Amino acid sequence: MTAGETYTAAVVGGSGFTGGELLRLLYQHPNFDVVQATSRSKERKTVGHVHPNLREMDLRFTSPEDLHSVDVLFAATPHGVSMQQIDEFRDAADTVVDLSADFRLNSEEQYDEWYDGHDCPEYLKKSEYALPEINRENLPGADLIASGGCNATATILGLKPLFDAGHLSGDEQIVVDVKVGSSEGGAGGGDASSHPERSGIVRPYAPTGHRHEAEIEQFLGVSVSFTVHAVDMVRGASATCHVFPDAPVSKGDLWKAYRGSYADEPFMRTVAGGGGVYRYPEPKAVAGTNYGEVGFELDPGNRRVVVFSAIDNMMKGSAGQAVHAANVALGVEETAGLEFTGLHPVGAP
Amino acid sequence: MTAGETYTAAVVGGSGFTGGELLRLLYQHPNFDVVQATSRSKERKTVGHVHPNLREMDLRFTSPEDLHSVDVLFAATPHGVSMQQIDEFRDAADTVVDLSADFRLNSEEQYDEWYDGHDCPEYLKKSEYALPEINRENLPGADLIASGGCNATATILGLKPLFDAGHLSGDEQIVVDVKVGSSEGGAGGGDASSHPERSGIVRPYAPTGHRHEAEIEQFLGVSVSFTVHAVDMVRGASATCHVFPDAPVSKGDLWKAYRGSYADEPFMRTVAGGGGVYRYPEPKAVAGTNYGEVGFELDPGNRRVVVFSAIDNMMKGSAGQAVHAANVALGVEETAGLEFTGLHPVGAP
Amino acid sequence: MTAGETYTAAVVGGSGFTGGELLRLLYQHPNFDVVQATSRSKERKTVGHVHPNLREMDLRFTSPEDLHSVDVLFAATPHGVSMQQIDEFRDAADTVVDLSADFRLNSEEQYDEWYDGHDCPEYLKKSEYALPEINRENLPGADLIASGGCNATATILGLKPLFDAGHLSGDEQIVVDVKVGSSEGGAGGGDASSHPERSGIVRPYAPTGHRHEAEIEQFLGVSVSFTVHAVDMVRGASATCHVFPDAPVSKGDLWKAYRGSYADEPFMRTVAGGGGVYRYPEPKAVAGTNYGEVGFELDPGNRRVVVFSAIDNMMKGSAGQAVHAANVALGVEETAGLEFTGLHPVGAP
Amino acid sequence: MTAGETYTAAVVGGSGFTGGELLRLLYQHPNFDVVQATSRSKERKTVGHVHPNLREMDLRFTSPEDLHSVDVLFAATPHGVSMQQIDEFRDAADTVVDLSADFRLNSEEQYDEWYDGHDCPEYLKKSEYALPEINRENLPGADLIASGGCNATATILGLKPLFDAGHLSGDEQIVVDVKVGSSEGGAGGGDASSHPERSGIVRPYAPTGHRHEAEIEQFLGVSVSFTVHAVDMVRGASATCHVFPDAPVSKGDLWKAYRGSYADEPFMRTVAGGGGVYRYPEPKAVAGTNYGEVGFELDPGNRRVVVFSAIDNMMKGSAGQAVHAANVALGVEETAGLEFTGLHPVGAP
Amino acid sequence: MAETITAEDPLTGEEIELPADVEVGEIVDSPATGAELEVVSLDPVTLEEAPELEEDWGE
Amino acid sequence: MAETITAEDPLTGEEIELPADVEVGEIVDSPATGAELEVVSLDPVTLEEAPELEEDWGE
Ligand SMILES: NC(=O)c1ccc[n+]([C@@H]2O[C@H](COP(=O)([O-])OP(=O)(O)OC[C@H]3O[C@@H](n4cnc5c(N)ncnc54)[C@H](OP(=O)(O)O)[C@@H]3O)[C@@H](O)[C@H]2O)c1
Ligand SMILES: NC(=O)c1ccc[n+]([C@@H]2O[C@H](COP(=O)([O-])OP(=O)(O)OC[C@H]3O[C@@H](n4cnc5c(N)ncnc54)[C@H](OP(=O)(O)O)[C@@H]3O)[C@@H](O)[C@H]2O)c1
Ligand SMILES: NC(=O)c1ccc[n+]([C@@H]2O[C@H](COP(=O)([O-])OP(=O)(O)OC[C@H]3O[C@@H](n4cnc5c(N)ncnc54)[C@H](OP(=O)(O)O)[C@@H]3O)[C@@H](O)[C@H]2O)c1
Ligand SMILES: NC(=O)c1ccc[n+]([C@@H]2O[C@H](COP(=O)([O-])OP(=O)(O)OC[C@H]3O[C@@H](n4cnc5c(N)ncnc54)[C@H](OP(=O)(O)O)[C@@H]3O)[C@@H](O)[C@H]2O)c1
Ligand SMILES: [Zn+2]
Ligand SMILES: [Zn+2]
Repeated sequence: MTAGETYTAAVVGGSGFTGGELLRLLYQHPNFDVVQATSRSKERKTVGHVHPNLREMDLRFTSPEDLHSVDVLFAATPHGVSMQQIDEFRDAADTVVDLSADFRLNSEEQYDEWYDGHDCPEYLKKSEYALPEINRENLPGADLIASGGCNATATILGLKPLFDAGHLSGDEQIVVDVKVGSSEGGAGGGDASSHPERSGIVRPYAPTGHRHEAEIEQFLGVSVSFTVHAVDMVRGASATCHVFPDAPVSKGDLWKAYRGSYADEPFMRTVAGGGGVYRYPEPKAVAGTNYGEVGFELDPGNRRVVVFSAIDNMMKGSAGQAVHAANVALGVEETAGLEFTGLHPVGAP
Repeated sequence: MTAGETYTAAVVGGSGFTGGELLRLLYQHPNFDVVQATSRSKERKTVGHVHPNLREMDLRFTSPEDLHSVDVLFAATPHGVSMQQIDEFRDAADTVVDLSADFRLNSEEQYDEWYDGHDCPEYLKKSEYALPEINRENLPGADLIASGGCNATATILGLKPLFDAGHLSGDEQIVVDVKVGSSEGGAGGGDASSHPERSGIVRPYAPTGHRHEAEIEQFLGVSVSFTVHAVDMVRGASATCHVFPDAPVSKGDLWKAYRGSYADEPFMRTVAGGGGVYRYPEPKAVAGTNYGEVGFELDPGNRRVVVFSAIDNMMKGSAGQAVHAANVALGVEETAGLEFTGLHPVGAP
Repeated sequence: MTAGETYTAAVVGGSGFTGGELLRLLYQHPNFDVVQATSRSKERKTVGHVHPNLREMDLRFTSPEDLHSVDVLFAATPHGVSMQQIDEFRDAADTVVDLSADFRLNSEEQYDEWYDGHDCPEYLKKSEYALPEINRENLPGADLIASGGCNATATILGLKPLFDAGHLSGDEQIVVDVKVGSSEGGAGGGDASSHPERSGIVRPYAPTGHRHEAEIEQFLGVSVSFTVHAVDMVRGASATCHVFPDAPVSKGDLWKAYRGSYADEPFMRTVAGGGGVYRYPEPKAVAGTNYGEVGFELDPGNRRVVVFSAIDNMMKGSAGQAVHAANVALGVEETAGLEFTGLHPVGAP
Repeated sequence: MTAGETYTAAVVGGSGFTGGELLRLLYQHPNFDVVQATSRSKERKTVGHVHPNLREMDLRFTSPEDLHSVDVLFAATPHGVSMQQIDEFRDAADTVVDLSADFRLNSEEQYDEWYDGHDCPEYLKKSEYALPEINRENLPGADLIASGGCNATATILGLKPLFDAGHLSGDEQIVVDVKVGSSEGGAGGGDASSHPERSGIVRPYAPTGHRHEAEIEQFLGVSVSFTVHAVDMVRGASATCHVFPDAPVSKGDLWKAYRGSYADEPFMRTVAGGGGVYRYPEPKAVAGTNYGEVGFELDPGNRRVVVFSAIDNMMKGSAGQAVHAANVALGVEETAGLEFTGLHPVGAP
Repeated sequence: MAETITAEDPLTGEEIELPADVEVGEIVDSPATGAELEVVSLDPVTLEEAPELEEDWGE
Repeated sequence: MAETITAEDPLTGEEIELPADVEVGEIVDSPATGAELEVVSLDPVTLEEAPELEEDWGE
C-alpha cells in the first residue's frame, strides 16, 4: 500500500511518554522496523511492561550506552541529553530526529537567553525544525531534525495563516492562553502531578516566561504574551490566541486565510463555528492522532480575532510531528503510519 | 453563636443547581428557616430526591404558583422568569434576592443591547448588585438584590484591585480568558452536556460576545475581550486576565494593591506565587465555599500583568454571593452560613 | 497488504455511538467501502458533523427509509428496531450484522423471559453470535450475525478458559461485578447521564436482573450473579468475576487454562500479576482497540479465583466485534481494520 | 450552640491527607482548639501551604519530636509509627486517637498473620475501635481509640444490619467488591499514582489478601472474599457486597433490618431504589462528609442480596470517624464539627 | 516558645516575625503572601524572594 | 548479541531464554506472563515468582 523502502529505527528514551508514542507509531509504520528502544531504568524489561498498549511488540529495552547502528535514531530524552550525546547519536544513525528543545533554536544566543546555554552550538545551523506545515521544503534529506515544542506548535499552527495572509505583521499585541494535559510533564513528576493533587485543576503552571515563546518568536517573528494552564486531561494542548489586527478583517477573510494556508495539508483541519457539538478546535477530537485543528471567531465588540488551536501534545506536538518529518525527510508517503483518526465519543484521553 | 433573629425563606427554583446550593446554605444557616422550595417538575418530591446531600432535610417541593409569605425570597430561575414575576415575588416577601441576570444591569438600554430587552425596567434602578466586595455599603436594608454572574464575578474580583490602586484606568486592552465547569449550564442541558461529549474537553463555548461583559463594563468601566472555555470539572470558574498597565508596576505594587482591596474581606484570598503545589488561584481549592482566590504574575518580557481569579460558580459566583448579600442586607453576621472552607485533597469537584 | 475483495457496506444508525465506531473502522478497512450511513435526526449532515474524528470522511447521513443495496449492512440501532426491519435489511444486503440484542439469543422463550418477546423468532435459529473466540467455526459464510452484549462479552471472555479447562462446571456460585463507562448508554440519555450528575460516580445502575445474564447463560451454561456499576469513564467495561472452583487450582493451572484458550487468539491478552503499573486487565489499556484483556488472581484465604476482564464496550464489546466477525464471515484477513493498539499514557478515554 | 468544654488538640502527621482532614474538622469544631500540627518535611510552613483550604488557619507545622501537652492527640501517621511512639503519645495527651491500623486488632496473633507483627501488643486489649455504629457503648472515657480502615468501615457498615437481623450467620460465602479513590494511598505515591497513569482506571490493586479482611472478620465474625479496585476519583470508597442468605429474605425484611440498625444513627442513610438519579449509595453524595450510605437490592434470579455501601474514605473512613469517636469519648455533642452535608451537583471529588 | 526577631517582607513591605536562630540561606515563607523568601544576610536580617524551583513540563 | 541459556517458567512450565550471565537474586520477567521472576539458583537456573512490592493504599 505505501511505497518505499524499510528503514531501521532506534528510540532513545523509549520508556518515556513520547518515546512510547514513537514506538507505537513506528511499530505499525510500513517503512520502519524498530530494532532498539533504550531505557536505563527498565533495561531488559519488555516494551509492553511499560506501555501496556504495546504488549504484542517483541522488544526489550536496552541500555542507551550501547547504541545499535540504524538508519534513523529518534531521541525522546529530557532537555540537555541530546546536546551532550549528539555525536554518539550521529555516529549510530544516518538521520537523527530529536524531540527535545536541544536543536530547535537557531543560535547559541537564544539558548543563553531562554535556557542555560548550549553544549554543541555548531549543530544549531544544521538542524531542521520538524513541523512540515512551516518547514516542509527543507526537510527532504535532512539528517538532523528538531521536533517542535508542543505549546509552540499549537500556537504557531493557529497564528500562521494570519501572518501568511498579512492580517498580522508581528507588531501587534498577542495574548496566548494555553491549556494542557498532564502528559506534557513526561513520565517523571513530583507532588503536583500526583492524581489527588493534579485532578480537576485549572492551574497556572507557567504564568509568564515559558520557553516556548522563543520558538514562536523564531518562526512568527513576534513576541507573544504567553500563559499556560494545566487542566484535567492527560493528552492535549489547546491554545487560544487573542489577536487585534490593525485593519478590520471579516469572517470571509479569515476563512480565506486558513484555507489558503492549510487546504492542502493532510493533517490540518479548520473548524470554525459550524453546527453540532464540536464547533471549534478541541483537543479530545484529535487525541492520539497527528491532526491539528485550528479555528477562529470574530469579536463583534472590538477588532479582536480569537484563534483556537488544538493538538495532541505527544502526537502533532511531538512524536507524530517527528514521524511526519521523518517521512518527508526520507521521501516515503507523508502520512504513512499516521492514519489513525481518533475516537468518538471519548472521555478525557 | 451567631447573633440576630431568624428569618423565613423561600427558594423559587429549588430543584435547580443554584437552588440546591441555596437550600444547602440556608438549611444550616443560623438565621434562616426554609419554609418553601418550589419546583414544577418535582412537585411533592422531597428535596433529597433531587439533591442527595440534603436527604436529611424535611421539605417537599411545591408549586411556584403558590408562594408562601416569607421574609426573604430567593429566586434561582432561568433568565426572564424573575422579571416577569417580580411583583408576585415582592408581594410574597419583604426582601427578594434574585440569582438571574434580570436585575443586574442598571438600565433598559443595556438589556436591549445584551439581552432581549426587559419587562420591568422600573425595578432596575432599585435593585442592588449583591457582591459585597464592590457594593457592601448599599446592601444594608436593600429589598431587591441581584446576585452577579459567575464569570463576571470572577473577572471583577480579579481586576478590581488594579483599578482601585490606579494601575488600570479603563482605556487599556484587557483580555479575559475564562475556564468553567459544567454546572454553569444548570440542570437542564442538551447533547453537548452529556457525559460522553462533555468529558475531557477544552471547548470554546462562548468565544466572543458573552453577556457577562455587560456587568464587567458596568462595574469596572472597561470593555473587555472575553472568551469562555468549558473544561472538565463540574464546579468552578477560573478567569485569567491579561492586562497591560500604561506605567510599569512591580510585584510589590501588586501585593500592595491586592492587600489594599482585600485584606479586610472575609472571603478573599490573595495567592500569588508562594511555594507548594497551590501557588496561584485554583477553582478546586475553593469548591463548595464562598471564597474567592485572586493572584497575579508579572511578565518579565513585556509590561503584561497576568491576573488569576478562581471561584465556585455556584457559590461565590451565585448562591453563596446571594446569601452573603442577604446577611449584609439583614444585618446578621456577615459570614453566617458560609463558613465551609473546602476540601483537600479533592479531585474534580 | 491485506488480501481479498472490497465489499460495499451500509451503517444503519450511523449517528449513534457504535455506529460511529463502525464508520471509523470501515472507513480505514482495506476490504470495505462505506456507501451509506443512516440517521433520521441528522439526515443530510456530514458524518463529521456528528463524529469529529471523521471530518475527513466524505459522506452524508441519509434516511434509513431508503436503504442502498450493499454487500454488508451493519445495524447499530436500539433494541427492537432490527427485529422489526430485518426483512428490509436482508433485502438490501447479502450479509446483515446486527449490534443490538435482537438476534443474540437462540429462542423466543428467552426473549419472553428477558425482553418483551420477539417479532421475528424465525430468524433466531439462523443467526450466528459474532464473538470469534467462542463461535469462529460457525461464522464463515454466515449471513445474519448478532454482535454480543458488551458486558456479556467481557464476562464470557473472562470465564471461558475456566470452563474450557474444566475448572468450572456451571454449578458453582459465580459473582460478576461489572464497571462500565458512559458510552454504554448510547448517544441519547437523560438527567442521570448529564456531565454534572454522571461525573465521578460509582453508581449501581443494574444492581440485579441485567439482561446480559441471558447471553452468559446461553454460552457458558451457568446462571451468574450479575451487578453493573457505572463509573467515571466514557469507554470501557471491566468485569470482575469471583468464582469458587470445587477442586483446588494453582496459578500454573490458571496460566495453562488461559494460554490454552487464547494463545492463538489475535485479540486476547492474558495479564495476570506481572510487574509495572499495569498488572491486571484495565479498560483504558484497550480503549479504542479490539483487544480483550483477561487475568486472574488466587485468593490464599479461600478457594476463590478472581478473574478480571477488560474491553472497550464499543469495540470488542460491539463494533469491533462486529467487524471482526464480518472479516471471518467474508474470509478476509481476520485482523483487517482492527490493528489499532491503543494509547499510552491515556487519561479516561 | 454546642455544649461542653474546649479541649486542646494536636495532630501528628498533619501534612498528610487524613491529617489535613483532621485539621479541617478540628479547626471549625466548637469543642476543640488545635495547638499543634506536626510534619517533618514541612516544618515551619503554614498549614495552608500544604492544605490550600486552610489558608485562614494561623498555625505552622512543628516537628513531631517535640510534642506539646494536649488533651487529645490525633495520630495520622503511616502504619507502624504509632505502635512505636505510643508511649510518647500517651505522655503528651490524655486521649490518643490513632488513624492507622496499629491498634485496631485485638491480638498480637492477628498482627502476626496480617501485618509484620506488633511492637506494643500490651495496648491491643486497651484500645477501642472508633466506629460508633458498632462500638458506641465502649467509647465514653476511652483513652486509646483506633479509627477503622476505610474499606473495612464501608464493608462493616453495609453488612452489619444483615447480621444484626439474623439474615446472615457468618457461614455464608460473601464476596466484597470495593472501588476506591486515589486519596486512599495518602500523600506519597509512586509511578502508579501519577495523574497520567492513575486517571480513568478501573485497576485491581488488591485482588486478594487485603489486610482490611482482618478487621471485618474481627467485627462480623466472617471471612470475606475481598477485592479492591482503584477507580478515577480522589475521595470515596464504595463496597458492593454480594451475599446469599440461607433463608429467603424479602425487601421488607431488608428495610426492617437496615432501619433497625440505623434509624437512630445520625450519620447513616439507607438509600435503596427510590426514584431520581441517586437511587443507591454513591460515594460522591457523601464526599467531604461523615455520612455513610447503605442500600441493597434483591436478585430475583437467585437468593442473592446485593448490598451497597458508600463513604468518604478520609471522613467516615478515617478522620471523620476519629472525630466522631472523640466526641463520644469526651461526652460532647456527638455530631459536633461534622455537620457538613456535602455538595450537589459535584463532579469527581 | 522560641525567641523571635523581625525582618521586612521584600514583597509587601510588612514586618515578618522569624525565629531568632535563622541562618543565611534559610528559606522562610512570608505569612502575607506565602512566597518563599531566602535569608540573604543577618544583622539586620534581610530577605529576598527565593528563586522558584522551575518545573519542567516536557517542553 | 549476548549468549543465552534457558530455564523453566515456574508459572506456565514453558522454556524461557535468559542472558547467560544472570545471577542469583536477579529479577527477570516471564515473556509469557510478564510476571517478575527471581533467579533463586544457578546450574541449572531456577526461577521463582518474585514477591511483589506491596503497595500500601492507606489502610
Ligand atoms: N511530553 C510531551 O508532551 C512532549 C512534547 C513535546 C516535546 N517533548 C520533549 O520530548 C522529550 C521527552 O519527553 P517525555 O515527556 O517523553 O519525557 P519522559 O516521559 O520523562 O521520558 C524521558 C525518557 O528519556 C530517558 N532518559 C532520561 N534521561 C536520560 C539520559 N541521560 N540518557 C538516556 N536516556 C535518558 C528516560 O528513560 P530512563 O530514565 O529509563 O533511561 C525516558 O525513557 C523531552 O525533551 C520533552 O521536552 C515532550
Ligand atoms: N449555574 C450557575 O453556575 C449560575 C451562576 C450564576 C448565576 N446563575 C443563574 O441562576 C439562575 C438559576 O441557574 P441554575 O444553574 O440553578 O439553573 P437550573 O439548574 O436550570 O434551575 C432552574 C430552576 O428554576 C426552575 N424553573 C425553571 N423555569 C421556571 C419558571 N418559569 N417558573 C418557576 N420556576 C422555574 C426549575 O425547576 P422546575 O422546572 O421544576 O420548576 C429549576 O428549579 C439562572 O438565572 C442562572 O443564570 C447560575
Ligand atoms: N453503546 C455500547 O457500548 C453498545 C455495546 C454493545 C451493543 N450495543 C448495542 O448497539 C446498538 C446501538 O447502540 P448505541 O449505543 O450506538 O446507540 P445510540 O448511540 O443511541 O445510536 C442509535 C442509532 O440508531 C438510530 N436509530 C434510532 N432509532 C432508529 C430507528 N427506529 N430506525 C433507524 N435508526 C434508528 C439513531 O439515529 P437517528 O435517531 O438519528 O436515526 C442512532 O444513529 C444498541 O442496540 C445497543 O444495545 C451498544
Ligand atoms: N488515606 C485514607 O483514606 C486513610 C483511610 C483510613 C486510614 N488511613 C490511615 O491513616 C494514616 C495516615 O494516612 P494518610 O493517607 O493521611 O497518609 P499520608 O498522606 O501519607 O500522611 C502521613 C503523615 O504522617 C507523617 N509521617 C510519616 N512518617 C512519620 C513518622 N515516622 N513520624 C511522624 N510523622 C510521620 C507525614 O508527614 P512528614 O513525613 O512530613 O512528617 C504525613 O503528615 C495511615 O495509617 C493510613 O493507613 C488513611
Ligand atoms: Zn512542550
Ligand atoms: Zn483504608
